[in-house]
Amino acid sequence: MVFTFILVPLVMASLMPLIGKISKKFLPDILTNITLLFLLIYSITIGRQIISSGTGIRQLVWLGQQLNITLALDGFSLLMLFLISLVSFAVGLYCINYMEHYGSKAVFYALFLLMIAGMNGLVLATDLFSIYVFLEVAAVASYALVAFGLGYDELEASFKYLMLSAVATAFILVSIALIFGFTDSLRLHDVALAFQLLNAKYLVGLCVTLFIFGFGLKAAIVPFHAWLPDAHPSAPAPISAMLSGVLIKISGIYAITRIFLNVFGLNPAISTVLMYLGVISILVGAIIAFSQNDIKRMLAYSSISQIGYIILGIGLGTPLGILGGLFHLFNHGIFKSLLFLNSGAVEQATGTRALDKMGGLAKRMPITAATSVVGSLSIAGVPPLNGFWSKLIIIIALVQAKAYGFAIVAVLASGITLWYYLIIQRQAFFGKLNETWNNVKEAPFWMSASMIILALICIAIGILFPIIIKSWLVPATNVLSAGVYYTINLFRF
Amino acid sequence: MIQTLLLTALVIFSILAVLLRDLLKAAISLAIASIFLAIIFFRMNATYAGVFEISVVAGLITVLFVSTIALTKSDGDVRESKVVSILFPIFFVLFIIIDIFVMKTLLNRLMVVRYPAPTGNFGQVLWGQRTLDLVGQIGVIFAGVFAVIALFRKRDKKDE
Amino acid sequence: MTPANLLIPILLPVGLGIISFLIPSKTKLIREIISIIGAGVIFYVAVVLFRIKNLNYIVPWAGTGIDFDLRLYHFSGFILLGLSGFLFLIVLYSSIKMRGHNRIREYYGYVFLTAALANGAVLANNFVLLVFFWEGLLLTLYGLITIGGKESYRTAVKSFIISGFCDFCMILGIGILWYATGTLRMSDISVQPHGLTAVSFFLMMIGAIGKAGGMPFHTWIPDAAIDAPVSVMAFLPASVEKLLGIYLLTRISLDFFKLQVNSAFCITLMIIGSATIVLAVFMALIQKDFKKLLSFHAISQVGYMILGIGTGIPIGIAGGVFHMINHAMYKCGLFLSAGSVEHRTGTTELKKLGGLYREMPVTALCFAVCAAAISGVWPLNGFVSKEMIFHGSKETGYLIFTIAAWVGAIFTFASFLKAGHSTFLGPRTKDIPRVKESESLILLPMIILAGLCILFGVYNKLPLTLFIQPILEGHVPVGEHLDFSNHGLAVANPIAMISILCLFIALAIHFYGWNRGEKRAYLASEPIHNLPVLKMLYNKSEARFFDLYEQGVKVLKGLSYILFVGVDRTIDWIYEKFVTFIGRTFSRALSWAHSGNYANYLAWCIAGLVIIILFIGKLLR
Amino acid sequence: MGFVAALIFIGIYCLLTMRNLIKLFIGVEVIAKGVSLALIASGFERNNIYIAQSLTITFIVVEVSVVATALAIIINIYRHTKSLDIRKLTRLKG
Repeated sequence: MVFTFILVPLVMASLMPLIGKISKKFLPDILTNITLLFLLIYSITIGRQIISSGTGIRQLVWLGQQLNITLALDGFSLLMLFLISLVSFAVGLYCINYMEHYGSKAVFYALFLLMIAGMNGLVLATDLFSIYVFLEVAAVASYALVAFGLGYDELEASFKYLMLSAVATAFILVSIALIFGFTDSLRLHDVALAFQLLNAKYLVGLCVTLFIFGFGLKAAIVPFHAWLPDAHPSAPAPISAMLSGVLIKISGIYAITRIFLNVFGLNPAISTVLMYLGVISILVGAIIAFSQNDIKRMLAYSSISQIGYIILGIGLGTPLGILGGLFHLFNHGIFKSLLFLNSGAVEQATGTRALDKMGGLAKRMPITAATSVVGSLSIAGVPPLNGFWSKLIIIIALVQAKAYGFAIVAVLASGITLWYYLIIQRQAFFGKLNETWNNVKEAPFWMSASMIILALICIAIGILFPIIIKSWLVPATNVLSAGVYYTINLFRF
Repeated sequence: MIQTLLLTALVIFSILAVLLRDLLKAAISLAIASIFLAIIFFRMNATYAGVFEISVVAGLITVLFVSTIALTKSDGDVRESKVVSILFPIFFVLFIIIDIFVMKTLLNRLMVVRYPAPTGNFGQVLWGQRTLDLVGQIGVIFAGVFAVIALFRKRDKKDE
Repeated sequence: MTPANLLIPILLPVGLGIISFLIPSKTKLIREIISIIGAGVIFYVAVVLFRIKNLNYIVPWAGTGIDFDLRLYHFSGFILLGLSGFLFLIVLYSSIKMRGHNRIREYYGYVFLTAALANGAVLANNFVLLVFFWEGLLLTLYGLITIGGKESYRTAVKSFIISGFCDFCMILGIGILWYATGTLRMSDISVQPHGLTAVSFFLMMIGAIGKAGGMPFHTWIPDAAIDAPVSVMAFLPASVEKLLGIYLLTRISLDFFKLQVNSAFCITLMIIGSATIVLAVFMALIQKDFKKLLSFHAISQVGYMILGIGTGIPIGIAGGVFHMINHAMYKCGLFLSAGSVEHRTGTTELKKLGGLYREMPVTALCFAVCAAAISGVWPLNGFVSKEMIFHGSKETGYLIFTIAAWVGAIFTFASFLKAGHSTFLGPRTKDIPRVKESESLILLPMIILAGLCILFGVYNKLPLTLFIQPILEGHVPVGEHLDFSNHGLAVANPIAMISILCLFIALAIHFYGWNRGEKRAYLASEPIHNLPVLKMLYNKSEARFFDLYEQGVKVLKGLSYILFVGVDRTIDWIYEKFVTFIGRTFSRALSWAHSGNYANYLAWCIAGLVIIILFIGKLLR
Repeated sequence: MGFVAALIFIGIYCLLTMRNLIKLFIGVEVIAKGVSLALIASGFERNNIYIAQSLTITFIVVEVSVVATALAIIINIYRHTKSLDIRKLTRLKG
């Protein structure tokens, strides 16, 4: 039953404070991780069913009565669910050690699970307003999680994040109200059908712009990105990993993609705007990342740059471009969380995030160093790791569509990416050991375990990418490239 | 006509809420604006939304604001620049003109799809058609509560 | 047997490599037992596969013609058999020789990985897959050489760069071929080389010859002979790389490109072959170190194979391929016997050795058989395959190549007379204490190899009909008989007579030199060393004057100085002043813009919104 | 719709120019009023007021959560800096 994806984390989250009264750390750790593992396994098993039997639109039955909860699980949302559960599982393991000294673990886990529930709900929703509501669930949880350390930086970042998001969601709602006013319904199917009948290109243009502002701010597309380099570095490392790895993709890119491609239909104007936004994000992110000294801030800017790749691929709109974009989205979710977890391990061990104070940590923290090399090479697109293939697909798609200018920028920026990741590696992990860190220790067991898992996934996807593409990405791409007709034909209920 | 007047009042009190120096007065202006909004809702047959607007927004949120203002006790120490208040009317009028112009051209070009009006009462609609939103509401409430708990907890160690 | 079983020869060694890598280095016996049993199983699988002959295993991989495509047919089955046989022997040998080495875990890991990659390269039926395995071998070669010790890193780098260059050429050639034919499936490609494909042929030829160790890509082998463990030498340059290189060369000149007899391509190959024979054998002659001498022969013998294949005539090609397997056997045997001597005496310098035949009779005997085989003494396998190559090269009409091959034969025998004489015969030197014969596990592979040398010589019909002739099926004109065994051991023809005459000349040269050198066998080559022109050439060669890599390094150093002053400084200046400056400025400007001011950020968002609205409005119009 | 736009404009103007954190948040509230007005107005126009009402109520609930969170953050900031000036919140930059 698809509703499990929302219900289980929601119920667990509501129980968490009570559990926290019984046992401060042990039970919350165990229960949260069991929940996350359950979600991961469930998403894989249900995935097989979906792939074999096609899209599943589920209407909920409760106590023998039909409830009016309609959830849609198709290739695209399945991919997202899988990504959410995979990353959150790894992050959950990491939290066991990392969140020790923050206190109130139970509340932390409750917020963490609520964020997952919100994202799962967003992915499964079939109604514009439901998308908004679950977006807010995830967002409110994330504001609190960013500020969880209660330090000055955390609060400042969280406040700016909240204030910018509040404006963004207001614009989303205005757009929803407009659509409601003109089509008299908010279900994706009705809206798509109505827009086909109306053929109102100016209305679409207006709504698209408002959505780009709203969801684009969530996805941190330049120029709506300014909160990200504050919020992501300030948050506790596992939350940075969740935000950069998953949240910006679900609440930003998933929503944009679903609405633009499957509801409005991608016309050349939207496509052009998205592609330009993508390229600007790639460049701005890469250039600023280059001159950062704070390791997490560098990672945050690099997220902006990589988001640009995804938007560029999806905005292109050809099946290959969408495939590349989604594949990059998936890969980025994994290696960026890995890198943030690495940075967290380093920060916990050394107490600093400044690159110029580190040096030679590979000798003291071999696991962290090795996994971060894997992550860096992946994100920089070095074959045969996963990042290489997804960037390659995007670039091939650009060349095929004769968008040579975009392709050149994409290649150049990936060069810059490689460059600054080499800087991270050289300054933090290799080179001469800074004597301050002579008695630094390797990260604790669960942290190392979760980093190793993610690094192995990076390598495995790199080698087995044809299988991943075939089993997970092609169904998702089919959903998106079918465009409006997919929603009109299949979301009928 | 009365509708327009009410709307104008709403806008005026909103402007007051923004421009008034005294935070307490500003908060109260906001509450009054809420009440006007609620009246507008009533007149549009949106009774339940109106009740919510009065009880929650004009009531609960105002209480929250006032208690925050009381907790921080710092109304005086942030000087807002006066230029802002002086420039506001100019920008506002400019905006209104653009607004009217854009709305006219935009709305005239758009067509509307009409579906038959839904039957049943409000409760049926809320429970029958927006059930998922209710689940979402529960989630949001939990998130808000936990967020407040998390932000007002006592730090164990590592306090800056 | 299902096609998926083709994965066994690739995956099983990988598994074995990982297992033996994971076993702690202190553990005795377990690693050796697992390795020997594992290698035995691999050999068994290879035998079974060889008997099946035709299998094809395809899994779609990366799309657009890049499939995971393995193909077993007669030729690849034969090479697979050879590879796994040598793997088994080497593992057997290493179980004693490498025991207690401090990097034993890595050693076994690399050996099995090499086997897996080599098997993969042979079975691959898709160029991308081939390149994947081929490049992997580069890494394991590097790793295996470094096991030799601290000094070996330099050699390892050298081998890496030279092989890397050759591989790069090959990839380029494959790329061109792909462009020209539009397919990456190896079994689908068959073109007449002209224009672009001719370039592709040459590039791929460089790749194959480089792997086999032909001139001028040979220079790392003698260096490695000194630095790397002897079993590595016996495994890689002596057997595995020869098998792979010549396999690819045969595939190139038989399958991918249809070579005409005496076309420019054939002549090129023959020139390279005969030059390699003569030059390398001259270098071999004057070596005073057992292992180094052997390594130069490893190069020289490649020349025969290239010459044989370059003739383009069935008997020549068959001779080349037959020579490949023969060479792998006796050269492996020779390296192993050198290793056996080193194992007991601790040195391989000819000057220090002498009179060992009493103490190490089996080693001496095996050495004698293998040395006779490499020199082409009747009735051993070397004689048979060399005769075939002589016949083939004579049939092309260019007698000069045949003469070069004969010259090579003379000095091969002369140098082995010198090596054998000074190691096993002659007076016992005082430099080394009394020694015993090596352990039976060291002797066993050598005995097997020597026995095979005799078997393949005396009963040459067996390998020729079983292994060699089917390879050429479909490449000879219809109606022509495909039986080379009647050439076999026949001596009653002018070519065989001349070959045997060559051996006598070699004997004469050796004894002349031995007498001149005051009955010291290791000086037997000095008269030739001291010939007027040759001496100068030798001196230069000893000083690595002809080593392209070393010369290249020198040239590069000079060039880099010029570039440093002329270009690098200039570009550096431009880079410093412009690129970095612009980059920094942009980066700083953008950083500055992120001032942390909330209103600022919101203003960007609103501005972005307005711009997008205008932009979309314009686009929609 | 014109009034909705006006309310949103007022809110954004406040966010752009004001300095007090609480004042900024009042700006957000004004925007929120505009949004709920927009929702109800759309429903009224389309004669579909029930759905519009339920949307608005959900929106109000969401708003309360956001307000609570935001005010908690503001109070925490005040504890750190003893000030509510947005201009002092510029430690994170670059």
